[in-house]
Amino acid sequence: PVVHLSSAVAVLGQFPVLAGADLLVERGEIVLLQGPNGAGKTSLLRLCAGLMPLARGEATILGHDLRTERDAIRRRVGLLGHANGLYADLTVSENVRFWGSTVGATATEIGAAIERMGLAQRLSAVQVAKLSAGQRRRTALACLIARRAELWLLDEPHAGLDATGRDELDDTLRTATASGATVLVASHELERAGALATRIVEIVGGQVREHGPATGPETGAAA
Amino acid sequence: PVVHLSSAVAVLGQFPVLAGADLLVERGEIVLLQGPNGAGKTSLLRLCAGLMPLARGEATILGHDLRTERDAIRRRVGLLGHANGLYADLTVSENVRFWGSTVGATATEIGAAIERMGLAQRLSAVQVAKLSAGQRRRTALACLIARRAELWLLDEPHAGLDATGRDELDDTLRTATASGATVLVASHELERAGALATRIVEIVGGQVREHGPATGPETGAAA
Amino acid sequence: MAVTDTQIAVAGPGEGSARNRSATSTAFTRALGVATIVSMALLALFGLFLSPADVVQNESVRILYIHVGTVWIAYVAFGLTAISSAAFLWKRTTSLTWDRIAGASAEVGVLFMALTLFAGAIWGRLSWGKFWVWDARVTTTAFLFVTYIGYLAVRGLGGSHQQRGRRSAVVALLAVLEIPLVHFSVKLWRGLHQDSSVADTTKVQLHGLMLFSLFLSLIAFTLLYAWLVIHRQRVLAMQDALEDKGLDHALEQRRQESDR
Amino acid sequence: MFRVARLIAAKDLRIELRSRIVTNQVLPFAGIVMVMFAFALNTDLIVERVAPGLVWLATLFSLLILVQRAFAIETADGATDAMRAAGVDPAGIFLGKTLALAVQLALLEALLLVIAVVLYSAKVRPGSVVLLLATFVAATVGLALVGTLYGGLAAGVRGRETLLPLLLLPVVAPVLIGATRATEAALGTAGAVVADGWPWLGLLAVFAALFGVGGTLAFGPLIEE
Amino acid sequence: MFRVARLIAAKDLRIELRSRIVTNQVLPFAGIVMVMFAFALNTDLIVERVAPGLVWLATLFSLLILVQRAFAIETADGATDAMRAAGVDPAGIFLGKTLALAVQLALLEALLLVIAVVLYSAKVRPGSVVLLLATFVAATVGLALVGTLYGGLAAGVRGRETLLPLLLLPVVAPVLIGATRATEAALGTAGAVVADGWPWLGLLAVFAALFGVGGTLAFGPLIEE
Ligand code: HEM
Ligand SMILES: Nc1ncnc2c1ncn2[C@@H]1O[C@H](COP(=O)(O)OP(=O)(O)OP(=O)(O)O)[C@@H](O)[C@H]1O
Ligand SMILES: Nc1ncnc2c1ncn2[C@@H]1O[C@H](COP(=O)(O)OP(=O)(O)OP(=O)(O)O)[C@@H](O)[C@H]1O
Ligand SMILES: [Mg+2]
Ligand SMILES: [Mg+2]
Repeated sequence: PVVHLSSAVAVLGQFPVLAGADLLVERGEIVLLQGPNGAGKTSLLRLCAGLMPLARGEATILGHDLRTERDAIRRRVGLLGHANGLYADLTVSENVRFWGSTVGATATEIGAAIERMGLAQRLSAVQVAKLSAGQRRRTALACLIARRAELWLLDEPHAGLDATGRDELDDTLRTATASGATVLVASHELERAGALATRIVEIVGGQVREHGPATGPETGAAA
Repeated sequence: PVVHLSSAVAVLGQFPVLAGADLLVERGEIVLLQGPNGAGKTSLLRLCAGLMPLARGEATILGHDLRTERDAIRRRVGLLGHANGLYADLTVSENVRFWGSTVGATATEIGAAIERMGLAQRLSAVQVAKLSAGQRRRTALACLIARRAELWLLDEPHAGLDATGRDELDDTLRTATASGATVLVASHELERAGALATRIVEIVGGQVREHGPATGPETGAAA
Repeated sequence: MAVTDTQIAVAGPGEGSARNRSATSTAFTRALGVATIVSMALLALFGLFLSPADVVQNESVRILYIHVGTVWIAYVAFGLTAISSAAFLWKRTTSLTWDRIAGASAEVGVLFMALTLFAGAIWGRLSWGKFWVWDARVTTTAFLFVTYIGYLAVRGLGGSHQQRGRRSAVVALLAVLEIPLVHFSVKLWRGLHQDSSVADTTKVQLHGLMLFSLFLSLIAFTLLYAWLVIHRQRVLAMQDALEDKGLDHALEQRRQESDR
Repeated sequence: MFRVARLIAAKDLRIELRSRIVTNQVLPFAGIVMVMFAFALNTDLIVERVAPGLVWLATLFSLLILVQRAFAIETADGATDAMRAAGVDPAGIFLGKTLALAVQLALLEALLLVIAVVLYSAKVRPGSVVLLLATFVAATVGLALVGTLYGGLAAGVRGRETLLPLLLLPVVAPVLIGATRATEAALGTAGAVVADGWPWLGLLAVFAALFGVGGTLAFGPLIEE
Repeated sequence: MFRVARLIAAKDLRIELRSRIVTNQVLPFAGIVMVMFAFALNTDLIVERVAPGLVWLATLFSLLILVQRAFAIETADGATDAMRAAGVDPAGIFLGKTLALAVQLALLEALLLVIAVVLYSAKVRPGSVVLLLATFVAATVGLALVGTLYGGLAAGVRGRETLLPLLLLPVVAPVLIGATRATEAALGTAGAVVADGWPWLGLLAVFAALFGVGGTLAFGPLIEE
């Protein structure tokens, strides 16, 4: 399994953001995490990315133990959080190039990523500070795509994207999974993300409730 | 008319974010602004809120000239931007109380607002810094509700809210319009916002394209 | 204030359109330029040769003509900046022309103040043996200088022209208050620096020719200042106009976005 | 106006109480600065000679930090925009934030004075207590006013960390000088007598009055787009 | 590691070139600080006596601002998290940011030295140029290292504006002293001779080496949550 959490507990301050979450995700899946605000979706994604200490329970990501082999995990995982992690003074292309090259992506991969999110024209030379919310989101996604991660952790990736942007994103994810990647998506846009996902799990109160398979990607493609 | 823009031009740096926008909104309408990323939705809302200088053209909001009577406008308009404008060190209730009282809302109104967005329990005493993305959005909305503005300007209000939160928001907006308020919503979630809106206008390249009446609130209520 | 009036006249739209837009010079400014050159030459003549050396300061006293001339004109420049800033802020007279005048005047003022500091430092080396001393006026002058550098930095912050105008106008109105501080600093902290020896005649009598040269320097620097400000102000106006032209083009492009 | 001011001051002070920034970090910082000065100017008699100046220098640098912090709060999540959009009276904002800032500064200076007395063996003579107090009040108000004014200008601008000092330091120079001289007079540094202090106190008062009026009027245009 | 370091240094310097913060604002700030000090301690002979100390004090305060700025860039939009999530080598981050910081500091010190020579009429004797240069290099590297280390620690923590100085100032005290003494020796302040300078230079070198190794190792754990 790509992700394997068994009764995982994560704590922020005194508060258990994850209260014994069990999750099993296989290679090539697109899993939608849904659930009320504050349920623990973001926390779960951050845990899988190795950004949160595991208080109790077991967790293996891509076969690595989350406690001991964080670095190995981080090298193979890509996270898109609520924040974009962009440098406001740099242009779009400079940002993507920087984030791409830190993880050793080639110039062509980087160019492709920029192209992919439709930032190749005027925008590629505009400073991020001047971009609109959605354009920033697109840039962040381009940075992520350039990484070609094996496990994609996306926190509300659709938020702020326009119609075309959403389609581009969905296609990207499908092609990625087709070529062996795995995707976890946290989202509140059930119609949209539900169509994309191969499986839906609900998160409530820091625990995972299985939901069984959703409308698979084919229907999603139709949507 | 509540909002009347005629060939309004707004400039950021050297860039015309609004390139001659014409818009006419009557009292009690819920208008959905849709359009691609970077089209000018946020800019249009900020202009109506008096946060952007009007470079060319005419604009009257609630009968006040945007050029000369900003303060009068601001007192009667409520804006929810991409950012929440909350103080991370203060608790939810402290934030709502502060923003409410700066505009002279009564304690009961403030309490009602907190109640309305479902922040009355545990959360009301939690510092905003510790909240999840959606919970922050809810708090920001509560601050806005406490103002009882005559013109609501909402920039992607649904983003980050869970299913119940969206319903609460939509109800709030409907009741507000029923009691004479007017709402402008910028959003990319066409199904959701379309169901809420009484009219849809498309914004492209800093200009407005009328779209005719949408599925009215009644259908929205059904949804 | 005659300077101001002429500037506003030339900068006004009517005159502006009459003028060849691609150039900043008019018959008036050309005449002004010539006058400046002539007076400068005269100043050099009197300052360096005709006026006698001082008893105490001997030859080095000739620096006075640059030092004092520049600083007083710098005062005038900053004063004008403040006045036009006030005019800009005042609803009835508000116009970006005032803002540009303020900016231009401040830039030239900073230039002159730099000259003052430079000449002063040189002079200090000669008469105090040091480039710099911690005398009140010397230091307060440095502060005044930095303050206006800050003012120019604020002008450079970006944002709309109106915003630039409002922000910098406020700063200018506060900054000008430092001038009296500089002027009276000598009395406040009785320091090394020369007291007002020119203004009041009760003090050591300046030699007639010296006094004349000093006033000549005042005239020369005033002319130079006027010439610089008028031109700088017109350049700024052209830059703003250019930006507006650019806006028309940008608007076109922006509207194109809808077609693709 | 004053209602808003009270609200904002209360808000700022509550945030301060929550985050304990001043008490836990600025005070120690100021303390360290004082000690560092003592280091840099190791010879004792020099230190004693310049103790008052150092107190005010330390205050100044702490002021920079406090102002930055005061507006970091506002810009972090776009609260400044929210305030403008909500039509909150700028004069109220100005006075409110000034008030909060002044309170924190006063706290700080009290401590610095103690340090000076201990570290630099400065002596407070009974006769001069009035002058000393008046000086501190006037200087504090003045610093808070000008700090808020320029802090508001620099806030929101990118790279504000550095624009602020550039604007602030030359303007507060007179405060520094005036306060230093007045304090010297009060402490009798280098044989200064109390009488010398009053004119300087006057300078401080004028400064405070100027920025009080100027700031209240100017703050609105300053934070406008 | 060094590839990452190069990337990050390049990124930081490009951002600096874009925003021109250092050149347009920190340099003037440092200048003012020097003038203020000199003014606060108005008597000439004192100023000349302590000129070297003042150079380094000014550098220190500028360092605070530079470090703050360097990490404000990173935390503004959660770039630090992104770096950790992307598994970027912490040692690389550390060295990269140190390099960028050192470059900016060097620029700054050069200017300060000039100011000192002009304002405080300090004299650079030909024989001591080597010592002077060595001192500046060692001190700059040391300051950049410790600045980055603690900057990284303070970044992300709320209220970092104030945590940073608290952490930084006491640690760099030795640098301040060492650099001051060495500079005094080089400038021959108060009859110090060049020979006195070398041991102090040694101290600086040791300090730099210590924080170089320590930082490279410790930075990773430090920025882990
Ligand atoms: C860097 C060093 C110096 C600076 C910054 C400086 C600055 C100034 C300023 C600002 C003024 C205008 C005063 C006023 O009317 O408000 C002034 C006037 C004057 N300075 Fe200097 N000065 C410097 C050095 C010197 C030196 C070395 C001398 C000669 C020993 C000198 C002689 C004078 C004289 C004679 C006046 C005219 C006095 C009056 O009528 O006000 N200055 N200087
Ligand atoms: N230090 C803390 N003290 C108290 N509660 C905390 C603390 N830190 C986090 N929380 C709570 O933990 C939860 C954070 O969960 P998380 O951010 O993962 O929610 P989420 O599922 O991403 O919600 P959203 O859909 O709004 O993004 C929130 O309920 C928040 O209130
Ligand atoms: N200084 C500038 N230079 C160049 N372009 C700019 C500048 N400022 C803003 N823009 C452009 O103006 C547009 C901003 O529009 P706005 O933020 O209103 O878009 P939006 O409709 O809200 O988009 P989104 O749906 O992503 O929120 C963007 O295309 C942005 O690139
Ligand atoms: Mg979340
Ligand atoms: Mg937007």
